[in-house]
Amino acid sequence: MIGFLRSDLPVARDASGLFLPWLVAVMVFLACLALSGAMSLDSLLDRWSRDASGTLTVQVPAATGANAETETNDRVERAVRLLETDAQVATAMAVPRERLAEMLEPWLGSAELMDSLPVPRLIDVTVAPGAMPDLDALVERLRAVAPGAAIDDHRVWLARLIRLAEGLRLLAWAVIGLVALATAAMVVHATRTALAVHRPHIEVLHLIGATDAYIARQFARRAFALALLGGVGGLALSGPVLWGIGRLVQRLEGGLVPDITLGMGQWLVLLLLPPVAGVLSMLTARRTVRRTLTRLL
Amino acid sequence: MIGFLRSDLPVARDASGLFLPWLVAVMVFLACLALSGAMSLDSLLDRWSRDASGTLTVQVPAATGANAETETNDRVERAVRLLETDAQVATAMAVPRERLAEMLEPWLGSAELMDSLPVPRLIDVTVAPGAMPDLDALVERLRAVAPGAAIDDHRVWLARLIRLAEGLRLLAWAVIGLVALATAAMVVHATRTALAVHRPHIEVLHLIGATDAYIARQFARRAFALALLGGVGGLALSGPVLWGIGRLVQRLEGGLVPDITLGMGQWLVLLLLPPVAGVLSMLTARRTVRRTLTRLL
Amino acid sequence: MRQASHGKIAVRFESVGLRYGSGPEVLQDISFTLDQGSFHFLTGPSGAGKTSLLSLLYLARRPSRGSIRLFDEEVSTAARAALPPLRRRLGVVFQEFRLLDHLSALDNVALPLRVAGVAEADIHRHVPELLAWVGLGDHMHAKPPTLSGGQKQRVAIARAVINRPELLVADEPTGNVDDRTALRLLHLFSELNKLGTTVVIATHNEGLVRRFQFPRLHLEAGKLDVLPPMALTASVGMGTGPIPGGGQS
Amino acid sequence: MRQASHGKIAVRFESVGLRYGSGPEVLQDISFTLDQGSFHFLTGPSGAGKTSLLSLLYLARRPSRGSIRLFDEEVSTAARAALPPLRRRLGVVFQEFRLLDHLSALDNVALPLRVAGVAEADIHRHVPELLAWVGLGDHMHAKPPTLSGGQKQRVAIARAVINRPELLVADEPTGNVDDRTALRLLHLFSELNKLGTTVVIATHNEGLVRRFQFPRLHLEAGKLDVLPPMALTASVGMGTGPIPGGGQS
Ligand SMILES: Nc1ncnc2c1ncn2[C@@H]1O[C@H](COP(=O)(O)OP(=O)(O)OP(=O)(O)O)[C@@H](O)[C@H]1O
Ligand SMILES: Nc1ncnc2c1ncn2[C@@H]1O[C@H](COP(=O)(O)OP(=O)(O)OP(=O)(O)O)[C@@H](O)[C@H]1O
Ligand SMILES: [Mg+2]
Ligand SMILES: [Mg+2]
Repeated sequence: MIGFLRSDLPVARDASGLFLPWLVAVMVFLACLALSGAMSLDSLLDRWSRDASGTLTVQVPAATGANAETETNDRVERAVRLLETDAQVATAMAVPRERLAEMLEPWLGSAELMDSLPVPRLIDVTVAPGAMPDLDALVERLRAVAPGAAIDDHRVWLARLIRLAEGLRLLAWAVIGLVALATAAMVVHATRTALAVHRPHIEVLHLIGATDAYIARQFARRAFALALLGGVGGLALSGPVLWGIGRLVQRLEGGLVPDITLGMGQWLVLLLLPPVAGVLSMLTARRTVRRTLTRLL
Repeated sequence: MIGFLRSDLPVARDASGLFLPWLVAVMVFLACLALSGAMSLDSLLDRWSRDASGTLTVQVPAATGANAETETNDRVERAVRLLETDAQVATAMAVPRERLAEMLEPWLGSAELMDSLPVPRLIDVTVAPGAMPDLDALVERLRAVAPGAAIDDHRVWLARLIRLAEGLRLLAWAVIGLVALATAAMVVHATRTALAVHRPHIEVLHLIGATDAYIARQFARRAFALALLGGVGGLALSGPVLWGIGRLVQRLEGGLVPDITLGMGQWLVLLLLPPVAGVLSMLTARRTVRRTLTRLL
Repeated sequence: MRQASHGKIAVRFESVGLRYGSGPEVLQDISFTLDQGSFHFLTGPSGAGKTSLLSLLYLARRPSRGSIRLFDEEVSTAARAALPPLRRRLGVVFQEFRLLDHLSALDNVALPLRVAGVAEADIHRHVPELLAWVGLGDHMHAKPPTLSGGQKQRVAIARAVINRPELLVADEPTGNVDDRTALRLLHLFSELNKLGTTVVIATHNEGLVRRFQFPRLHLEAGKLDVLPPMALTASVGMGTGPIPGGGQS
Repeated sequence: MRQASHGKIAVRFESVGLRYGSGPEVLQDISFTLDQGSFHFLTGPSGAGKTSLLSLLYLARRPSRGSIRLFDEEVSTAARAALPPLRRRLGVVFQEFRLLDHLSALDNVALPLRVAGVAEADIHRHVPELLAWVGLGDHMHAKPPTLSGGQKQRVAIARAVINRPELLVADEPTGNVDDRTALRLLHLFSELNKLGTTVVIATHNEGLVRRFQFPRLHLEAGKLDVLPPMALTASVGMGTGPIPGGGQS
């Protein structure tokens, strides 16, 4: 049938169609905001988790008794060596006594005092990228070479932040799910509303002898084009808004909020929104028209 | 004219109206989410700010020389008394030695050691509600009674969190502004679309001799009722969702995320959404009908 | 026989012209007068401008030029707000019926009464009576999409006459009904006319025009001629004979 | 005179009944046969069921009972998918025109050709010619809302005949045009009929029924009678005289 190849009838082209792109634009815009929010939070959280799990501090208590000083130094050295041979550890470095003194000054009043005290020593450890060391096992092994050694994994407060951010991420994904659902529902509903106006036209085409597939195609194509148009508009609208939000975020202190601008992949996801809206609208149009038609005979 | 008092013509009552409440429901639902998010963030931020600015820690270095122990105790006592007489301070309490010992244990290995050390003493201070003490002046006065006293105002990391949350709040309000704008635009547009279907009816009523005000009223009332209905539906839908989100948030560690459930006033704001949508729809309907009519003669 | 021809003038067109947008003048220099209580047919070929002329009469649009007086008020320049009260003194049968599809026949016919603020009790007394009279007693609660063409037309006519208008304007009111029903409807109009209503009916039905010996307004090529009643050559299928001057007493 | 009455049967109704929803039977036990190439009027009072009967013929609905054969295919039980090809062999003038308001007259008339996949070049050759023939040469690009009632009706008729249908079904095709145009349109139908098209025309216009001496299907109270051509008492305003057996050769 030649009709399959020929260009559209101008059958679905009236003003009522203008509603569809408008609505899709707004919904895609909202979905864009939600999605980029959720994805930024993802980036942020990844960064935080990496920071938190990436460094450890090992505490080696001072030895007592004779030769306490050298014994303590030995223990620290052994611990450092043990750590360095561990595949999951990137670097291990004893904190110099001077820095320890600085850290203790507020507590002890003066640095000199420290020399006479059994102050524990610290080792800064960087975990190999991606590694998740088993801290309990590590502590066991460390205690073999340095009795009383302990690991402080810096998560004291980052852990709370991470838990907060994880909660927020869950929330963000829940909200984005809801927005996506609402968007899909609206696109479906708007398409149906736009088609309700065309019911008489569908009937006429039907009675003139057009097949269901032919009629559905006329409207599905148009619905796809309109929703795509609206989606592109919504995306374009969200561009400057996301940029402005990015600027806002950059003004926040850099430490807690690292680079949360979107990566390529994430922009690609956003770019998918308009065609997704288009396809959704197209499928709805096809289904609605076919349902209308099967009611007709 | 009796018509002003009589019940509606059933003139606007057809299936096309079903679109309006549906759409308003979705938009009110989204606005609800955004608004409650922004308001929760507000609460959270208030709480954090209060926490951060509400407590201080005063550090009193140990005295040296003869009678160091009693001298230190005296200094702490004087400092506490000075603080207690300050109008901006609610409570001031020296941290007991036992707690200090606990805090230092990781550094000193054992609690006994502390007795022989010039460990500085700490005083926990609660600032009077709403007060913003001038910390520099306070330090001056404290140093007069306890040389070397220092104030640590706990903002070390809370400040960063607060700045983050402030940024997020700004963001949330920006987003809620956008959602509100989009909602308003959608309600306006949906009302117009619903009315487009009724254009022939408007014309007939006009030609039959109905005044503009009468015709506009018929449709405005109906639009109000439909949008209100949709708004209530959207609000009802957002109830369980907000509850679920609240549960999610409660699962987060309590420390950072205090009680961010909404207060009465904030629930009232949410309750305003449906009537606001209704009024918006009503005004749009009136304006659209009147515009249609003035084009007619 | 007629009650209301007090010599007053219901409608006066003076040099009226009408064009749509920037197109040619559909009506050119139309001048005529309709006495109150008169009955006229409006004839002319399809596309001559009958509906356009009537739309000026029922205040759906303003003329491009000239003056139109309705019930002694100049309407071509009147303020919008002055028109609704005038419109309520009219009854209009639109060529395309213009029924409200989601209202029942009864509610459609009741529309002019509701707009004018008539009590529901009166509405429920008068409307079913009139619907029964036009042969729709069984279809009172049917919605227009389930009515036949002629049934819709009769609902439209009932709506036009329900408020006993001073001026009845009917555009092709019998295009979809059989001759017997057409005759019956024209008797309804002539009955109203006897009670004082000025009537203008655009029609293509020459049989009717011949049978009811009323003067004609004839439109052709944008010009209007007022013609005497059409010559009575025969009356095909229209009952027993001509009805001079309108209606069977 | 007729080319195509090879004795084949175009339409056969057998004991057909139709009811809407749970209402009474609008059509009861209708049986008739239309030979290929025949020409029939369908008459009957308003609300008798003419449009309902025709809607069975142009495959808009299925009968509640009975059998309908169209071009030798049983359609009352045929699969939905089998109907579109049959529909393309029909031409239909709907009582309410059913034009697409946002398409020009030309695009409306071109619709059946486009649906059937005819080349644009052919469309642009044939459609304007036909529109000119029905007197709409000047309104080719006008949209239906700006056309007069009769002009719309002529667009609807042009759309029905543009694809030279094997069966032409017209529901009140002359309700909105003057007698001269009605005559012209009926000649168009009878011309098509001479080329082999089976024609059924529902009409209230007795003048036309008398003038064209074709057999009648008469519907009344749900029953159908096949009647001979109507007695020629007179032909009012319909030209010079009767046209026996259809059309001026
Ligand atoms: N809204 C419009 N815009 C532009 N042109 C119009 C409009 N309405 C009518 N016309 C044109 O004006 C002319 C007269 O139309 P009108 O409807 O008045 O004719 P009519 O006498 O009522 O015809 P009919 O007997 O077929 O109903 C026609 O050529 C028509 O195309
Ligand atoms: N869709 C429908 N639903 C219910 N009843 C209907 C429907 N269509 C028609 N009817 C009823 O069926 C009967 C016959 O209608 P139909 O339209 O066939 O009459 P008709 O002979 O074409 O009349 P007219 O000459 O007035 O057009 C009428 O009483 C009508 O109310
Ligand atoms: Mg007209
Ligand atoms: Mg009919």
